[in-house]
Amino acid sequence: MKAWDFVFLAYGIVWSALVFYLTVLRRRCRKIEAELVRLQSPGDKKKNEQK
Amino acid sequence: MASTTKKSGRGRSILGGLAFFFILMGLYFALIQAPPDAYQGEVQRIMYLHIPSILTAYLSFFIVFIGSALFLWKRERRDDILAYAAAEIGVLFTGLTIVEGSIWGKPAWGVWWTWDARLTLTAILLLIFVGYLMLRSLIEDEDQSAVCGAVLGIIGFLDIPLIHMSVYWWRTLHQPPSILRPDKLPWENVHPAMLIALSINFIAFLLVYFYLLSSRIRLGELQEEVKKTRLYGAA
Amino acid sequence: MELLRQTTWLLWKDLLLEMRRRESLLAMFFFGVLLLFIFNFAFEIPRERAAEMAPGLLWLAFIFTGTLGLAQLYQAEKENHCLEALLLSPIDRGALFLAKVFFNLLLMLSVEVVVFPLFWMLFNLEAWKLLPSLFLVAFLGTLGFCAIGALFSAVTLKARARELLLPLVIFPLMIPVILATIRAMEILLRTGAFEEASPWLRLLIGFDVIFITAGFLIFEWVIEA
Amino acid sequence: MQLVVHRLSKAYGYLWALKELTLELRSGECVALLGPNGAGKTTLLKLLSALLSPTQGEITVDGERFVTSSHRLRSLVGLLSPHEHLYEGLTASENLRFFVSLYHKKINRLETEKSLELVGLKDWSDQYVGSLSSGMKCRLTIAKWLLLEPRLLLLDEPYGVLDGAGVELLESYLRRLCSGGGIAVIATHHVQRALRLCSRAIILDHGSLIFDEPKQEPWESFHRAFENFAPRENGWSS
Repeated sequence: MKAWDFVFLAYGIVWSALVFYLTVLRRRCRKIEAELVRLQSPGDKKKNEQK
Repeated sequence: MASTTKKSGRGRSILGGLAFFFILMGLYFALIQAPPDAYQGEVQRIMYLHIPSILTAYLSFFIVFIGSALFLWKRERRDDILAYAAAEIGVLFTGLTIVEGSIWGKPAWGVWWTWDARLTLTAILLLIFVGYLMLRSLIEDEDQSAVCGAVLGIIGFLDIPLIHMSVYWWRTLHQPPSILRPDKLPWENVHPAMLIALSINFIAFLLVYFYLLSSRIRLGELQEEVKKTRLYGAA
Repeated sequence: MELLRQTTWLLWKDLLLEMRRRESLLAMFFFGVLLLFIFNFAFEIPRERAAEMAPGLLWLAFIFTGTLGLAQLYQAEKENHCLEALLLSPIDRGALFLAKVFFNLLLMLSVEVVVFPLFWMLFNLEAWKLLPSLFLVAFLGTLGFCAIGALFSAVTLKARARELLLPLVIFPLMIPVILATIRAMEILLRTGAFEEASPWLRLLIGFDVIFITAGFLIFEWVIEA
Repeated sequence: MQLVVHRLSKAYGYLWALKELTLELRSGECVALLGPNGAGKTTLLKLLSALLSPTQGEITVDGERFVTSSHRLRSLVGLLSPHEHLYEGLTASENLRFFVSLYHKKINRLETEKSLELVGLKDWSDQYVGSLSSGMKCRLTIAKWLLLEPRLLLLDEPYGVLDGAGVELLESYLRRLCSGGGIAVIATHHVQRALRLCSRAIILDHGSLIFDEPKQEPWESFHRAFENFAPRENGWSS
């Protein structure tokens, strides 16, 4: 393992981890937003009674 | 609520763009522009990653402390969401810091892990705030989990100086301070070009940190919103 | 001094219950002795290095024994929802915290008073005259342990997997106590002088003071019916 | 003594236990708190005794806000709950001495013996509470409140475990408390017995107040309100 391999390894891990976390965050946000829209939609009275 | 999310949504994308720009600049300066270290050679470039991530980790635990203290004082959900978001991202950055530290340690000292004071301190912080996330997830009742999280956030932060002292005294007892020379901050005798790279990367890390933090807070607010509509919507 | 009166009454109740039921004390004592034997088998301590390894082993045994005590700390309050009864009464919540800290402290000290000489015999060390000063250091360490332990035993009262979560949360916070106590004991054993160990002792005293006051102030919000 | 409850609501997670409750209690009132299971009776009692802090709204006693940390007000409030709030490992008299000491009251041994005698637990005073029956534990709690003399006494289903003499004892104590200017709130399912004792009835359903009137003889409005919960012929009217 030459010096540059370590450098790329470190940078690779850090930035891929951050990007991965960002995508997970984005996906969770979209899921919650969809649920929020579904809850606030006009039919929410009926939907809540069923739940 | 809708109007603020649109405005902060746009604010967030500007922050994201800026962060991305600074990341590219930082990478360019760190990997290409900055000269290799006379003593360690190319591997020293990990420092541009290591120092900023340690500082952002400490910053996030300070934000957890502020969020926890505010929550205990005024009991507003907003502060609790801030504390939880900062803790989650803090754990992420601390974990990455330890990974970088050991990757840097292998070529520099030949071992994956040294009981160096700074690394040990970061590992302890990681343990404390993994405990924070575990505690928060294992208490069902939401208000109770928020209060308990706030208590651990405050006590954990108060403990940091004591841990810092005890680890450094323990360190100097066993082995002369290592190359990182914890007492002397690493950027004193550093080549100016390196200094620029370091500061650019530091700004990049800060921007990335606040971008992640704001989107995690938005997620927390959305969850709060869902809870409110389900509560009041069903009323 | 109302606070002192309330704390003493709460402590009286805890001690009386403990004398009657003897749940925690015996269990903690035998667990401490058991750990000593296990450490002995695990580490193969040569006679001449026993003095140097003694503090580490002893203190590890006390930490685990103390965690056992902490898990039991609010057991009496769980029966018949007595915690609600205490919250109903006009006592200062901090008094309950102090009572629990001193209760667990007394339990751990009584275990230490017996296990220390026992350890000296088992490993036939000769520094008998050092025992009192070692015991003082152990007292300061135990006080710090109980301050954090009593607070987080209450914090995790309502959590699932409580016995698992409690050590996970308090051990990282305990690191200054563990380091300081073991180093101070080691220096005492080596040099027999207090001055040498004074930085560690100051750290211990600082730790105790900070976390007893912080726990006292913050306990108000931790205990909810 | 006057207790005002203003728009009180409490939510557990996603469910409303109490919604927008507004009512007023004045000294001398003995209130029957009725309603089906899960109507929020116990939650209301816990909020009135400041064991729980409300999600919204507030409670004021004589103008002073009653929160979990107001110690002075707390010494005026008593809660008799099915959980008995007694230490199993202590004896009856030790329990009394312990709780009395927490309420800043200087009470000597003679008075504790007298109160135990009043509730008929004279010869059990050195017995462990663990070995007492739940009826006796309830009597011991009554002895405790005899000594502590609360101004506001909240009772959560007291009739459950008490025998005939015990009920007589409890009701005479409540009459004395109310005539002495105190307030009593009894949450119960024994409707007939509560109505005989109380001067006012409150009915809760799904966390909201649906009936609150002082007692008057031809209480048609009460029977109409109570009708949809419990048709007359089943055990409600025991």
